[in-house]
Amino acid sequence: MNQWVIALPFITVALLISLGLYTILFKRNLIKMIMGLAIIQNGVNLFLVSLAYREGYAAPIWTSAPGEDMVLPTSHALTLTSIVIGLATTALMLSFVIMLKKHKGSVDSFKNRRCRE
Amino acid sequence: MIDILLKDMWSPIVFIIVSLLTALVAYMFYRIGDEGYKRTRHKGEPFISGNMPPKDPRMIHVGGDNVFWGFTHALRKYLDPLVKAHTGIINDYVYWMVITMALVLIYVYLLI
Amino acid sequence: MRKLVAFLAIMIIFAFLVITAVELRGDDGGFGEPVNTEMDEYFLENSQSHNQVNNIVTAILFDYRGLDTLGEATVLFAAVSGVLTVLRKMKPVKRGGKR
Amino acid sequence: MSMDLVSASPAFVLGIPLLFAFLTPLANRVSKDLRDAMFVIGLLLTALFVGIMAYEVYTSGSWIYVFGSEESRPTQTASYFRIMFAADGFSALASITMVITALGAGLYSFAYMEGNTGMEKFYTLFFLTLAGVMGMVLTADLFNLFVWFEVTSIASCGLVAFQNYKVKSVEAALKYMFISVLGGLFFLVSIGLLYGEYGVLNFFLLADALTGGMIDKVALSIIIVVFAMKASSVPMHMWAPDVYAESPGSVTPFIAITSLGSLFVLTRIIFTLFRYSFGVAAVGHLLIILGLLSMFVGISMALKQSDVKRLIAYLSVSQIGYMLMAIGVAFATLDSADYSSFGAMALEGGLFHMINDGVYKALLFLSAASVVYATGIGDLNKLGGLAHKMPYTTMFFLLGGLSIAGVPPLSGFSSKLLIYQSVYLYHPILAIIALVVSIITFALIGKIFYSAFLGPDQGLTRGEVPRSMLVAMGILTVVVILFSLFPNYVVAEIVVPAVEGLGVVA
Repeated sequence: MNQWVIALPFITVALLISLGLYTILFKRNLIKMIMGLAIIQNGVNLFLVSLAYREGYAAPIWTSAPGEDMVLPTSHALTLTSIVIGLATTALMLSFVIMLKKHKGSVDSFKNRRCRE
Repeated sequence: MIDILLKDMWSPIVFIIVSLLTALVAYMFYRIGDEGYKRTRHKGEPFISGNMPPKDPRMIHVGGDNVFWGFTHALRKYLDPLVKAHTGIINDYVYWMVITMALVLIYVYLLI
Repeated sequence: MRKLVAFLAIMIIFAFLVITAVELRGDDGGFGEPVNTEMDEYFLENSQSHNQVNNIVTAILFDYRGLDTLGEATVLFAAVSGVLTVLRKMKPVKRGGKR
Repeated sequence: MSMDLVSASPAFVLGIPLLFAFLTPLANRVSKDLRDAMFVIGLLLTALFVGIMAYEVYTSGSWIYVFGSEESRPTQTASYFRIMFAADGFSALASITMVITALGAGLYSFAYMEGNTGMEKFYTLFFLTLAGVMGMVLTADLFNLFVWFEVTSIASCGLVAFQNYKVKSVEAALKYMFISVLGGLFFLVSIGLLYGEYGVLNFFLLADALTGGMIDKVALSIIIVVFAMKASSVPMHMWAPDVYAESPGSVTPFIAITSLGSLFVLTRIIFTLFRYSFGVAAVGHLLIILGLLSMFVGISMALKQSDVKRLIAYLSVSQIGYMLMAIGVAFATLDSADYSSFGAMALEGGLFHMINDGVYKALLFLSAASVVYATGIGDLNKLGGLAHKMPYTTMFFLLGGLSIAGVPPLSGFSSKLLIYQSVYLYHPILAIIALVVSIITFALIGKIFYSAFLGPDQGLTRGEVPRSMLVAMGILTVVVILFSLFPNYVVAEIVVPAVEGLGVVA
C-alpha cells in the first residue's frame, strides 16, 4: 500500500495523460483538442521532472548546494527541451486551425473532413 | 523446403536477353505471315456491343472507376464498410491509434 | 459503441501507466529513489572540471547534450517558418490545362 | 585533416542541411538566383557527405561519432553518456535512400513550385525535413531521436500546408501534425520510463541494461505503435492518403520518405533494444500482423480510389506492409536456426525493398504530380489520352509502376523475390497473400495507366512538363534501372552491410 502512496506523482501523470486522451477523443472543437494535447504535454513534462527527484537532495547548482547531494540533472535538461518543443508544435497547430477557420469558418472537427475515403 | 534458392538463379540481365530472344522468335513468326492481307473497312474500329461507335473519339475512352467496375462491384460488401471507416475526422484517427496501442500493450503483456 | 470502446482503450492505457508507475525502479524503490544514476553522477562530478560551470543543467544543455539544444533551436526555427508559411498571404497559382 | 572530415561525416550529413536551412532565407535577401543556387548546392553537398560516409563504412567498417568529445570514436563508458551518431551500414543505406529522393524531389520543385510566393520558406522547410530525417536515422540516443522526430514532423507539416490557399492541404497538415505530436508525446513517455528505470538514454547502454520487465514491455510496445503509426501502418494509416494526396506534388515523395525513415528507426530500435531481453517471436508476429493488415487494407482501399495521388498513396501503404512483414519474419526467427536458413534472407529482402521503395515510389509520385501539373486534374474519371502529348512522363510512370508491382526484371521484383521466398519458408500463406496483393497492385497500376495515359487524345494538355522536371524524374529512373540491372551487386555492397550494421550476422 505504501508503494502506491509513494508513486502518487507518477499516478498523477497517468491521470493527466488519460484526461488529455479523453479530451482529444470526445471533444469536437479543434481548439479544445489541442488543449487536450497540451494537457498530455504537461503531464509528460511533469513525469520527466519528477523522475529527477531525490528526497532531501538539492538543486543541481554547485553554488547553492550544501554538499554533493543533488537531484538528477539530466531529466531537467530533457524537460527544458521538451517544453520548447511543445510550445513550437502547439503554435504551428493553432496556426493551421486559424487558416481552416479563415477558409471554412469552422473549428469543428466533424466539419473539417474534406479529405476522406 | 525449397532446396534451390530462387534468388541465386535470378539474374535480370539473363532475363532481358532471354526476353529479347523470345521477341526475336516471335518477330520471325510474324514475318512468315501473309503479306497480302488487306485491311477491311471496319478493321481497327472499336466495337461496342454492336452499337455504332460514337462520333466524338473522346467518348470511346473508358476511364477511371469504370476500369475495374465489375471487380469492385463484386467486392462491395467487403469494400463499402472499409471505405466508410475512413471518415476523415481527426478524432477517429486518434481513436484507431489509441485502440491499437491498447491492443499492443495487452498483446505484449500477455505473450512475452 | 464507439464511445465505449474508446473509453475502454483509455482505461487500458491508464492501467498500464499506473502499473509502470508503481513498478518503476524496483519493488522497494519508486518515486524519489532512482536506482541507476551512473550517467547523472558522472555529470554531477565532472561538469565543473570539464566546463567551469556551477549550474549542472546548463552544462548538460550546452555541452553534454548540446545537440539536443541545437535540435530544440531547430524546432523553434521550423515552427516559425511553418507559421509564417501557413499564415502568409494566399495567392492561388493557376496551373494546368492549355497553358 | 581529411581523416577528421571523414570521421565527422555523420555530423556533416546532419549539419549541411541545417546550415543551408538557415542560409536560404538570407540568400533570398540578395537575389532569387542565389537562393536557388544555394538550394542545389546544399542538396549536392549533403549527397557528397552521405557518399563519403557510405564509402568509409563500406571500405573500412562502421564507427561511432560522439558529439563534443575529445575522442570521436569512444573507448570508455563516459563517452556513451554524450550524444552519438552511429555510422554503420544501416544508417548508410537509410541516408542513401533519403538523399536520392531528396535530390529528385528538390530538382523537381524548381519548375513545379514556380509562381508560389515565399519560396525561401519552402526551401528552408525542405532542408529542415531532410536534416530531421537524417538525424532520425543516424542518431543512437533516444531523446535525440525524439528531437529530430519533432523537427521532421513540424517541417514536413509546414511543407504539406505550403499551398495554404487549398483548404484540403491545411486540413491534411493539421491531421498529420496532430497525430504526429500525439505519437511524439507517447514516445516521450516511453523515453521517460526507460530513463527512469535504467538512467541512460544511449541505445547501446540501454540494450545492455534491459531486463525485459514490465517497464520495458510497456515502453517498447509504445515505441512500436508510435513508429508504426509514423510509417503509416494500418490501422494508423489514415493520415497518409490525406497528406500524400494534398501536399504539393513535388514534395510528396519527400513526405513519403519521412515515413520510410520512421520504418528505418523502428527496425533499428527493434533490433538493438528488443533483441537481447525479450521473446523475439512475439514481437516478430506482431510486426507480421501489422504488415499483413497494411498490405491487405491498403490495397483494398486503393481499389476504390479515383484520385491518382490518393491511389498511389494507398499503394505505398500496402508496400509498407511488405517491409513490415519481412522485418517481422526476420525478427521472429532470430533466436532459432531458421534465421540462417531464411530469416537473414527476409531481412535482406526487407531492407532492399526499403531502398527500392523509396526510389520508385518517388518516381511514381513525381510522374503523378506531372500529370496534375500539366492538366490541373487529378481525377482519373476525367483524365485520358495523355500519352499522346506526354511521352516521357508516360514512360517514367510505367517504369515506376511496373517496379512497384514487382514485374521482372525491374528492381521491385528483385526485392520482392527475396521476401516471397523467405516468407514462404516461414509460412506459405503469407507468401500467397503477398503475391495476391502484388497482382492487384499490378492491376491498379494498369488502371491508372489505362485511364490517364491511354485512349484518344482528350486535349487536356498542350505538351510535356518543363525540362527540369523531366531531368529530376530521369535521375530517379536511372537509379531504378541501375538497381534493376544489378540487384546482386546492390545486395552485396549496400544491403548486407546494413544487415551487419543491425548487429545480426547469419
